[in-house]
Amino acid sequence: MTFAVVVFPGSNSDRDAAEAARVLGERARLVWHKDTELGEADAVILPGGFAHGDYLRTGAIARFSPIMGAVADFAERGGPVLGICNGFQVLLEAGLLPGAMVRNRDIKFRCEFVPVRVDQVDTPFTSACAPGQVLHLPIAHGEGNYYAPPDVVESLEANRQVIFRYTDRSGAMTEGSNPNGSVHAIAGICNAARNVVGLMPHPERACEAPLGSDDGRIVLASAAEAIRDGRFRARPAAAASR
Amino acid sequence: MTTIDSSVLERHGITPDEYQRIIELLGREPNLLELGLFSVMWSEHCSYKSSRVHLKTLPTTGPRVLQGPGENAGAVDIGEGLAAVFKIESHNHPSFIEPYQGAATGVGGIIRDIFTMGARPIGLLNALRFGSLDQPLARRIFEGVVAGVGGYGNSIGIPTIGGEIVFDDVYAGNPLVNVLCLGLARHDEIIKGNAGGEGNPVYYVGAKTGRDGIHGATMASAEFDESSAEKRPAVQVGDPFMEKLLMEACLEVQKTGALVGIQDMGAAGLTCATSEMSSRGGTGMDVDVMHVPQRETGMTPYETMLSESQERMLMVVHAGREAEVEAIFEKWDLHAVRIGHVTSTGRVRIHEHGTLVADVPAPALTDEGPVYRRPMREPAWQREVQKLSLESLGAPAAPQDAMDALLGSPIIASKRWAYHQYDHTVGTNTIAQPGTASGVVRIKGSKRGLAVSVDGNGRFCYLDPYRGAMLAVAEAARNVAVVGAEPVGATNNLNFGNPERPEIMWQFGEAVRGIGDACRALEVPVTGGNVSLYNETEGRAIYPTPVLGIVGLLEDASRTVTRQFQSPGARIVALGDNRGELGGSEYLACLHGQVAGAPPALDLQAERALQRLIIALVREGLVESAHDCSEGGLAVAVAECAFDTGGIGATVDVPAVDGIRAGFGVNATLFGESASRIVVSVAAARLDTVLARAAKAGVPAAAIGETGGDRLRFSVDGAIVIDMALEGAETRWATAIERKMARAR
Amino acid sequence: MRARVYVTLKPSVFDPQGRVVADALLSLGYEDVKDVRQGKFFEVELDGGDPATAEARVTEMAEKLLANPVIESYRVELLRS
Amino acid sequence: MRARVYVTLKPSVFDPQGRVVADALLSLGYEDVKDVRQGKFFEVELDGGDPATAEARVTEMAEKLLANPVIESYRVELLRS
Ligand SMILES: Nc1ncnc2c1ncn2[C@@H]1O[C@H](COP(=O)(O)OP(=O)(O)O)[C@@H](O)[C@H]1O
Ligand SMILES: [Mg+2]
Repeated sequence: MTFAVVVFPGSNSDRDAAEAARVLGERARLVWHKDTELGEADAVILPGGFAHGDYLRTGAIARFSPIMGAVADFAERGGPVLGICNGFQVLLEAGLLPGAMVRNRDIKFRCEFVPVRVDQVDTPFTSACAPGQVLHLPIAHGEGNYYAPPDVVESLEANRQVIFRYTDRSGAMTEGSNPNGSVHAIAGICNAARNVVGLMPHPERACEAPLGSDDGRIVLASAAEAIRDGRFRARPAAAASR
Repeated sequence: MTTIDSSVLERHGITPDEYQRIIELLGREPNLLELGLFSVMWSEHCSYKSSRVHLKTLPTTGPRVLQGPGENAGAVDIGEGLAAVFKIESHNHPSFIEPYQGAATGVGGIIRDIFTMGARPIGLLNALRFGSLDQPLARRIFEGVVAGVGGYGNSIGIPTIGGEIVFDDVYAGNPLVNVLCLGLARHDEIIKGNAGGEGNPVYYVGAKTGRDGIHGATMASAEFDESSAEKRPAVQVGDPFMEKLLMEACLEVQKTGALVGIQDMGAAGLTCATSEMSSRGGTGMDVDVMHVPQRETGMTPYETMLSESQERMLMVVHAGREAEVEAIFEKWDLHAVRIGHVTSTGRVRIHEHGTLVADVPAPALTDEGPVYRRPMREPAWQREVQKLSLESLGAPAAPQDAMDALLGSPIIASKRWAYHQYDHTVGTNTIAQPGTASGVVRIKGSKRGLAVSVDGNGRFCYLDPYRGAMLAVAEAARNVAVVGAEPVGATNNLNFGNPERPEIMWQFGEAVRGIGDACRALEVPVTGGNVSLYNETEGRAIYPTPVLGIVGLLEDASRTVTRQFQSPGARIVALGDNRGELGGSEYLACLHGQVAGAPPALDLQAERALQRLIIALVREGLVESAHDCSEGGLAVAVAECAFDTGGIGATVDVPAVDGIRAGFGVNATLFGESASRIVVSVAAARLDTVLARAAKAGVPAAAIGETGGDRLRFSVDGAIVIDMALEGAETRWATAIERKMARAR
Repeated sequence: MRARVYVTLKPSVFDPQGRVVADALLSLGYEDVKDVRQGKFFEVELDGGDPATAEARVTEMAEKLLANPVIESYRVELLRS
Repeated sequence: MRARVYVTLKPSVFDPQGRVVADALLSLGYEDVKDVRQGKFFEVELDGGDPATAEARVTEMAEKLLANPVIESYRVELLRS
């Protein structure tokens, strides 16, 4: 299967995501943000980085990139879309996922491996996980403090849209296990249709043991499996949709 | 038209003798613009006029050297047609006046030097020096510098994989920010800063040119209007996004083969780039400032040529391939503009709307500048500070108290407060977590890897610059050796005071001599470096601080170790000789408030044997962990091996070093900083093999204890002198800096 | 024409930057500091001189790009220049 | 008392953020945008009600912490609250 990895100006984990797919034995294509078509793609990844320098707000300018129309359309048709770190921020700004990011609680950029608990397994990117499984994944962000108004957070919880949470190694949420101040220790969420997932930690940087962890493999592997057995596939573009 | 009188010369930092030389080289008096070109190119920063005679003595050749000093960065062969490209650069003064931007633009500058060579940057390291964290100003500078280093590197997507940080009051008014960048290229992709081929077009790309960095003094000249005479800040705001675009676009263009040469415009901007590229190519350049993209209105040719705006590149393109090059830059939303062409005149000729406004032989600017053999004199206090009388120190500290104090000293404590602000995971090559070893990156598509370390000990160099510099080389090389990598190349950053003072110049000369001797003995060629002089405030110089960056080659990146003990029940082996040397040690500074004595002795042949041995032991999988002994000596080294292991303690018994006076025997044994020592842990079944290998290599080795338990226990000659809970010790070490930085509330 | 767009986090959103600045001021001895909130502003220079059009256009820019309505509010101010 | 401190890069200092925002506005079709500069502001709430003292204190805070005079300039504004 093929992952389409969108390259925005300032993306810096685009090649990491493609490499991770390759490590898993899948194909990956880089798609330039000025393109208007995704081309061959079974799943789309919006990668980490600092699109447009993150100068205005993270993801704020990237959401206007020409490719984002095609990404929204792919998501609309049920195609699996994964936003990692900056990619998650782009999905929030684009309105494909609810909420917003503010600066980390202590305003510092933070990079380290942290435990991340998988709370829901009915998304294309967690379907191979065990519920409650704790993954050891790196974070690397200055603005990963997830915020949404209380009613939105409530509905995310009610609809089981919180997919990943920061916890300790045993999977417990503690005072010290939240690295950035995110509400409800949210590390990743999905949309109502469950095919669009965004998370701040970097599974694509944790796909080989020498890098510190290979726990991230299961995220892309889930998608590959889910797509192969047809559980999550984009519906064909309806010619009549316009 | 301004006449060039003595006050104009003074403002340009040109001496009357230098001015005579300019007249000889030109065969006439220069105009003001030409004087400006000479003033920046003949500045200490660009011409190395005080340091050149010394730097010439460094060993710069070797079978692996692909590019020695003189280009934008050095390059060494690492096999399989690959090259490691690396260099270190300082941004000390800007980081003092604006810590975040000063540090950020320093990172930006060194990254450009690497991708200019056609290499993709794959790692950053930084060596930092600040005043004591007890001072609010030092805390603020530290906080800003770390944020700036991270802010630039993280954004552009180059992992920061290592570094070192030292706190000492001598750096309070003069912090040091030295940044090393490592890149990777295929041999045939390496491209130089050469302007070849008469008629080839010269292109400018990147940020627009503003009036940045033009020295206030030169600006005050009557030639310029009121507005330009406004004092310009010497610090600029970094634009990592622009640099990221430039980097990707340049790497893409370089692959096409359409480039003849490329150079970044850093210090001395367009002047430096045009003259150096011409000189190297044995050619000349005609450019017209009218074509240079300008950010501000009404800029004079003088300002345009001397601007130091960041994130700009100059390229020479093969005639006929312009469209290809332009298209790639357009793709990245950058507009490459043609500002002139290569000539065979050997001269840099600057035009303004077609009118010739400056005409100078390129080599006059680059190679024929003044060279000074400045007077050197050993400081009168030098011998004095080398005397250490243990008797005068009072009672030795209780070893357990000393251990506690050392683990909590910011110099020894974990630097995680800083490196957690640096992205070390981007690029998916980093295979040693920060804080556990040298920076180690794998090379995708190859079994190989690279290890890099930056080290320097200003205290040792203050006490003895020759030996201190040798110790810095030895430590940096040892740090790459302990992960199993063979040192293959060195770069260095020489941070000193005012070279016009004979005492400082003596320190400089001694340090360079030390680097040269050590690099020759260890067979590590120096492929480049950087000199930062005039590091002083109010006449008080910093410690002479040479920082060595050494790159090591791992033939098999899967065979490497970190400092951490891997299992309980392993044997702890000390390699090298413990001589209990306390001179210049952190123990003396931290517990007795003394910076005195002779720095540890260094036997370069013993060092070399030790490094060979450890590389072999790691490659053959004979050791489970390896860590070099530096600040805090053996006891601190063993403790560091136990930290970050999830609770594997250690029990150690060592013989007391003989002949230490005044009751300091135990502390000298535990905390002395004798060089050329490594602590390894070895599976019990392999102990005999390891000891036999050491004996064969002529390296002293002794089994001194065992890993395991939840305590750190040290005995000297069988008597327990330290016995502490690992967890408490680790917390103290891990959070010391954080606690200093936590704001009162 | 010149206009300024002031963007602030909504009062209901925790402002980490303001908090860090407040803490720093307290530790510098400014004990009378009760709270700090940090905001940003954009000074936009436009071609064309009609104030009403300018204000409308800048408001549109703020809505579309300069502020994120989930967490931020904004205010547009026209400058005489 | 409440006061605002506005901090901007000095006019001679290049503002990369402003340039990127300007580029974004241009590419969204706002072709009349000539330039954008970005600044920040701090809203400081103080105990105690004397305007003159408050202004002096906030100015001191700006000098000491909120702005770096090397590259930035600042302006203090007292708010009635
Ligand atoms: N400024 C820094 N940036 C990144 N890593 C750092 C920095 N300072 C220290 N470190 C890391 O912390 C560890 C310990 O540093 P140091 O005390 O200098 O070690 P050593 O004595 O082995 O040279 C090393 O792994 C080093 O890379
Ligand atoms: Mg060190």
